[in-house]
Amino acid sequence: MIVEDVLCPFCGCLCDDIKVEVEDNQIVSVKRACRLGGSKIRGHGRIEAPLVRKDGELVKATYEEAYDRAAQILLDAKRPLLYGWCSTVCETHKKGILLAEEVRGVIDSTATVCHGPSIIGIEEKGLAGSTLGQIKNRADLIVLWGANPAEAHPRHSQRYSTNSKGKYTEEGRKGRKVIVVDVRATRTSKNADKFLQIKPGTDYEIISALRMILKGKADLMPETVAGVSKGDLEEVAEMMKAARFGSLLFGLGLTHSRGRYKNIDNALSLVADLNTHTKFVVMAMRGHYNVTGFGQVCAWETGFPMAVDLSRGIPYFNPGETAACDILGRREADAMMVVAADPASNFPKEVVRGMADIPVIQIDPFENPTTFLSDVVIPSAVAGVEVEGTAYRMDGLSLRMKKVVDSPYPSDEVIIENILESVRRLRDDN
Amino acid sequence: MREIVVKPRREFDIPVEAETISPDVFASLTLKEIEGLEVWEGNRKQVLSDLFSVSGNDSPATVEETRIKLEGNFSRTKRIGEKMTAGEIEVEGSVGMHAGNGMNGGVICVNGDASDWLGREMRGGLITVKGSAGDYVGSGYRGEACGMRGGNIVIEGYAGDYLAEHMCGGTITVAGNVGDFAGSSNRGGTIEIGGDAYLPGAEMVSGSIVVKGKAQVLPSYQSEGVVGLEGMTLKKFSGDLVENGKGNLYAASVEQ
Amino acid sequence: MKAIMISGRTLGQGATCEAKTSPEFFKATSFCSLSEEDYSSLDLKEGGNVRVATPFGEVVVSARTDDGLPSGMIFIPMGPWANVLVGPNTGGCGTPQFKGVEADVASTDMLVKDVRELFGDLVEEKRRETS
Amino acid sequence: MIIKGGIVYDPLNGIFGEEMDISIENGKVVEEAENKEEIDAKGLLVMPGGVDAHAHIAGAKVNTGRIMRPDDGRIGIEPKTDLLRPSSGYTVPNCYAMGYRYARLGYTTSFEAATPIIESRHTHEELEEIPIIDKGALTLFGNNWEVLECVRDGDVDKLAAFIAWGLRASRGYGVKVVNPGGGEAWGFGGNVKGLDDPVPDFDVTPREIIRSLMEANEILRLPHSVHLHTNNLGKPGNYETTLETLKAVEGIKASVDRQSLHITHMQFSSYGGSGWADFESKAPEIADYFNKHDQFTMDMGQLIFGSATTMTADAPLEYSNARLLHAKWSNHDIELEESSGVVPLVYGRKMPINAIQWAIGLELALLTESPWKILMTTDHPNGGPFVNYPEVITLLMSQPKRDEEISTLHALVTKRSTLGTIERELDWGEIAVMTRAAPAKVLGLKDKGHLGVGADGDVSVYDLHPDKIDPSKDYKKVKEALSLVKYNIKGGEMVVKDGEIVALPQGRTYWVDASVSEDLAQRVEADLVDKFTKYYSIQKSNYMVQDAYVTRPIVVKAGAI
Repeated sequence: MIVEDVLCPFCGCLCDDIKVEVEDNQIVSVKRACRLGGSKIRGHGRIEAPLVRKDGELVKATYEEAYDRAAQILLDAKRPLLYGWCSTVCETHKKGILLAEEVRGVIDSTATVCHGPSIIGIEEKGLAGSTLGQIKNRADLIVLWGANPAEAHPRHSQRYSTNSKGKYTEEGRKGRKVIVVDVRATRTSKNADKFLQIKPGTDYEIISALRMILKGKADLMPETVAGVSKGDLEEVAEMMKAARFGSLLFGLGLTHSRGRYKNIDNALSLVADLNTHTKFVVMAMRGHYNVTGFGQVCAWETGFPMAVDLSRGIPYFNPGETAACDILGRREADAMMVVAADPASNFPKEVVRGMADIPVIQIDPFENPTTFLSDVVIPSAVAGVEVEGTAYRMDGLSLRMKKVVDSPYPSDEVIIENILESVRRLRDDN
Repeated sequence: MREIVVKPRREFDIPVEAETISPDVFASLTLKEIEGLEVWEGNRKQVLSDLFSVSGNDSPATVEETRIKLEGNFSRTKRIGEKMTAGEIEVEGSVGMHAGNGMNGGVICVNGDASDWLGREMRGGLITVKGSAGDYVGSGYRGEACGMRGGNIVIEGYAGDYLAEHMCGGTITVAGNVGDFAGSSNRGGTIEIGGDAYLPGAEMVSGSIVVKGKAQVLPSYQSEGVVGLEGMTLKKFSGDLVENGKGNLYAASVEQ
Repeated sequence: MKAIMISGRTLGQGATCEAKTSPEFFKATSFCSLSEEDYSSLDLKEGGNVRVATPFGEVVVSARTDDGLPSGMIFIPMGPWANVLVGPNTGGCGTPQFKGVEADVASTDMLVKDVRELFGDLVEEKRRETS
Repeated sequence: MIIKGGIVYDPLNGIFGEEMDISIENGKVVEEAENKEEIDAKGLLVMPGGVDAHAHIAGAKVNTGRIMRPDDGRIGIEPKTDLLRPSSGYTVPNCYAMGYRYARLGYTTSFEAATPIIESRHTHEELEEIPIIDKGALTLFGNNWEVLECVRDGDVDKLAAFIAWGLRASRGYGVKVVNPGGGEAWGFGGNVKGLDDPVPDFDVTPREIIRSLMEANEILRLPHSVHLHTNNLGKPGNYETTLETLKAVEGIKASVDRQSLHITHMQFSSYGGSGWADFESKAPEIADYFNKHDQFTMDMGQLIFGSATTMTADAPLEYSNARLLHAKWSNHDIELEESSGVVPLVYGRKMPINAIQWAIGLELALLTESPWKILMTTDHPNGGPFVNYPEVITLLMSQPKRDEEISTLHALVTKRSTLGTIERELDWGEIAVMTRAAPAKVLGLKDKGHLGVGADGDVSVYDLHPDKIDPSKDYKKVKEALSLVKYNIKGGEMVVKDGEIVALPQGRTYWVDASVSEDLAQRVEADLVDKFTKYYSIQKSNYMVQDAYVTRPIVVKAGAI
């Protein structure tokens, strides 16, 4: 059986045209997906059964034992951190937020280690964006800033941006200009008409310089800005102004460097300024396929998109104080639940150290370093392959993920429902 | 002056939120009543005496005549002196986040260090820190247009990033270095930095920033020559021109 | 050699990142790229390793060249090896600074730890805490 | 259940302040209920549950507002209780707060005013999370490429078939049109300047788009009329465009018993002046036109002083707002379908423009003779959040209240509007029309907005004795009582009791399933296949809102056949 138009549960591109061939509930081939998506959909080794740590070692347990143990950990905690959510569907997010309310925890997503600064930038300025199809149909200039889609979003260029074709962009790449701004040459920069190489941590100054040029104040600027010549910057500004529809796509090069959310803040202003000259939109190149979805669900449920502290029964949002790395880094959490993410690999090791001396619950299909540090491990079905549900693409468009094969494992949503049930039962027992 | 001494009964790992520790709240209460005030340790609602011992003068006084002395480690106790309008808080050691949030008057004196968001959205009064302060001193809440609107903050050590973000009024003095982006998006107020600063005054619309050490200055600042100030010769800039700003930035030495 | 370390995604890292205990993930993320110039200046043997140290930690990774890198900049794919080198400070916004960390790079005879060895100290601590 | 002894206002059934009992069984109003559980409403004001025909309560725009405004999120915080989820936000509340606050006002129905088809899944995800109230969403059609092409080709039948498909795809209730043509022009940063300004690349005018959509709407015999946000909205002098629009469609007849066109948040479309300097109210001209024409309806779009979060598919308007006010600006262009924008702002009492805008909304409501023609809205949260409805009602019911307000405003308010000279004070019957009967009738919701046998058992009981209180003088008491309903009965279930929320039923979602001929449907299908192949960034098979997103639907049938 061939399942058509399957959605890819890997990156924020959320490609929805994948063909998956299934025989006897086994995936036998995956077509149209990139290397990243194909690998994820084809699948690999799984955590076989729930594990619970006893006398220092993880040993096999039943799901019921694991649920109760997880619930007890959460109930005992004064500041439980519920973290992850990027690689699962929105139906799980809803249950996770409800659980966080019930146990009065802090809920945060992987956004706080990727595009969290982008969200804080948006809080300062708003975001002048569009759906990806708008870029495909109209953009004659693509600016990729601190982004390397050739490695991180392999089908982005063909489907949505530099090489895509649409109503006003019939010539595809030939009819477009591409500017890449980065600290190093990459496979992405090789596709550029103009590669602006800058020094790490100087993005803010470069953006301010471009804004100066666009405002006609180039003559008040120094001849070089952070090592880049004014002439080079003027060339970039001219290309931006000359576009009929420009699009600034930015990646972790902006959010992970010195300046962090201020870089985004300034980039958003640059795009707002550009709209006095021509049409320009901006978008964050979100990483995991549904990290955007968590932000959306969390915003409509709590009012805030990430890093929400529900300790006092009210939502309180303040990244820098209430984000996962803040809390773990300062050793403020006394329990952690990780769902569909791997903080042990993706946080700085000094932060991960904070997971070693508190009880950790992991819900995930796959073994990873977070498993090494977990006290309860609950294997789940792979969302988007074995479970259907909602995901939000990097541009905020929501789509329904398909179920392609049956799974012997429960979904993340069901696991959290069960933990929630245990929490309520154990609390009533006391 | 009525003096009340508050001491933690133990070290806290989980941060404690204690916005009730304020002269405005304490003034009219007996010690017994103060002991019954609400504080939070993580997600556990407690009464103040569960976590802190309270001693001192038992007779209610006016807010102006109320002085709170915090002895012991308050570095994980947040929101001390929130919205206080008068009176005094003296912190023997260090104080946790959000000390003097929305403070309107009175004095907070910290003998050790202060954590992040010191004097957030402050409107009046005085905060002094003998040690250093964290990020976002005198800043606003996320998404708000205005941070500190009035009052004074004096830090004898150094301060972290985003000092006085969105400042609209008041003065902040830091004796040492500050982190990145001091005075960004400020619309008024006065900032004096004894040491170095990195990209101060980003998107400043109005206000004044003096850097007595070295400043990395944005390309969107226009040089206005040199001026003399308190016996120093400082380079003067105006900006931030990307926002058509008319703020003044002075620095003893400049990198651009 | 002093260098600025940046971390980031690669195709290999992405294709293996849900199989973190696999040899493929190890191959895809436990290396450091250097410019040709820096690579030669370190006197590395074919397939040699480098020890990268920052104020926050140190790690041994294999070395390779990347002609896209300017001299003085090194790249390690995002993942546990790179993250040994990143500081915990979230700069007031919740996000550590994963790119632009000042590092010291030297050639070494030490071996690259596999992913379990890399977390060995923390696993040991966890065992102690829970025994 | 029997609600005993209340003073009932049920205008659709001709009941204006009569003491009577209301019986409810199985969620509906009945002659006589078997369950004799009594609710004592002796002497109290009783009305059908409130109906909001135009508010932005769900979807991408609203969530964008939340995400860009943590400053708003921290206002209106209420903790979790054993029953309730935590609340946050004032202009852009979280979903739970939205449901709780409507319920506390005595409202039981609210319609999301604008959803692009492609983003309707998101809209429904939020609607599903709003507790208690029934809801629906109006689907945007005014800038959709398929619409523009049908209009260009003069193929109104095909347009009707596309609307039927679009309503099904979005699980939408009606045809919303926002700045027709302007949203497409904004794709390259442009706008349309008036009714006859052609849309770039499509060779159609706003006039043609509006007329064709209205004709198609009537071919389909949809329960609601076209719901129009006019061209040039928010600009000085735009009342001329508004009147010109109305005149252009006078001849188009409604196919069912309702208006032929609803113009929404009219306050924003009733401006005189050649610029902001000589900005003035043209509400009297608009009201005069409505008094002479019975086929049109409108809603107020009343402005409330303080914080607002403006959000609209009129993206070029939001861009100019942001530039003018140097405010935060979010924009969202939606491939092949729409544009949109979100800008937070503050309406100031001492700002002459804001004061005049405030007066215009009230003038419209007071100068339009029939309350059936003008619904009460604040275009939440554009004019201000819906929690201010009691404020608006007291302004309509009390001249002293208006005078008191005017005295705190910029003096130009009395020079540039006629509000200060208006003596009319609305009575409870008129308020019941504007907040219940008329919104239900305008939307075509047969079971809402009244208390006749067969109506939904949605009843609000307020702690007010209409016989004993003079709203003109005691407006403070009126506002207090309207702000927190004594009893809100939703579908026969007590959801608010003595001001406390006591139950959280999941509301239902209305959508319209309109039938068209197979032949027309196939012609549309061929166009769509082409558009998905060439232009959309997603597959056609993944486009339509799945049943999973509308778990308690009320499907209203309509159609050409």
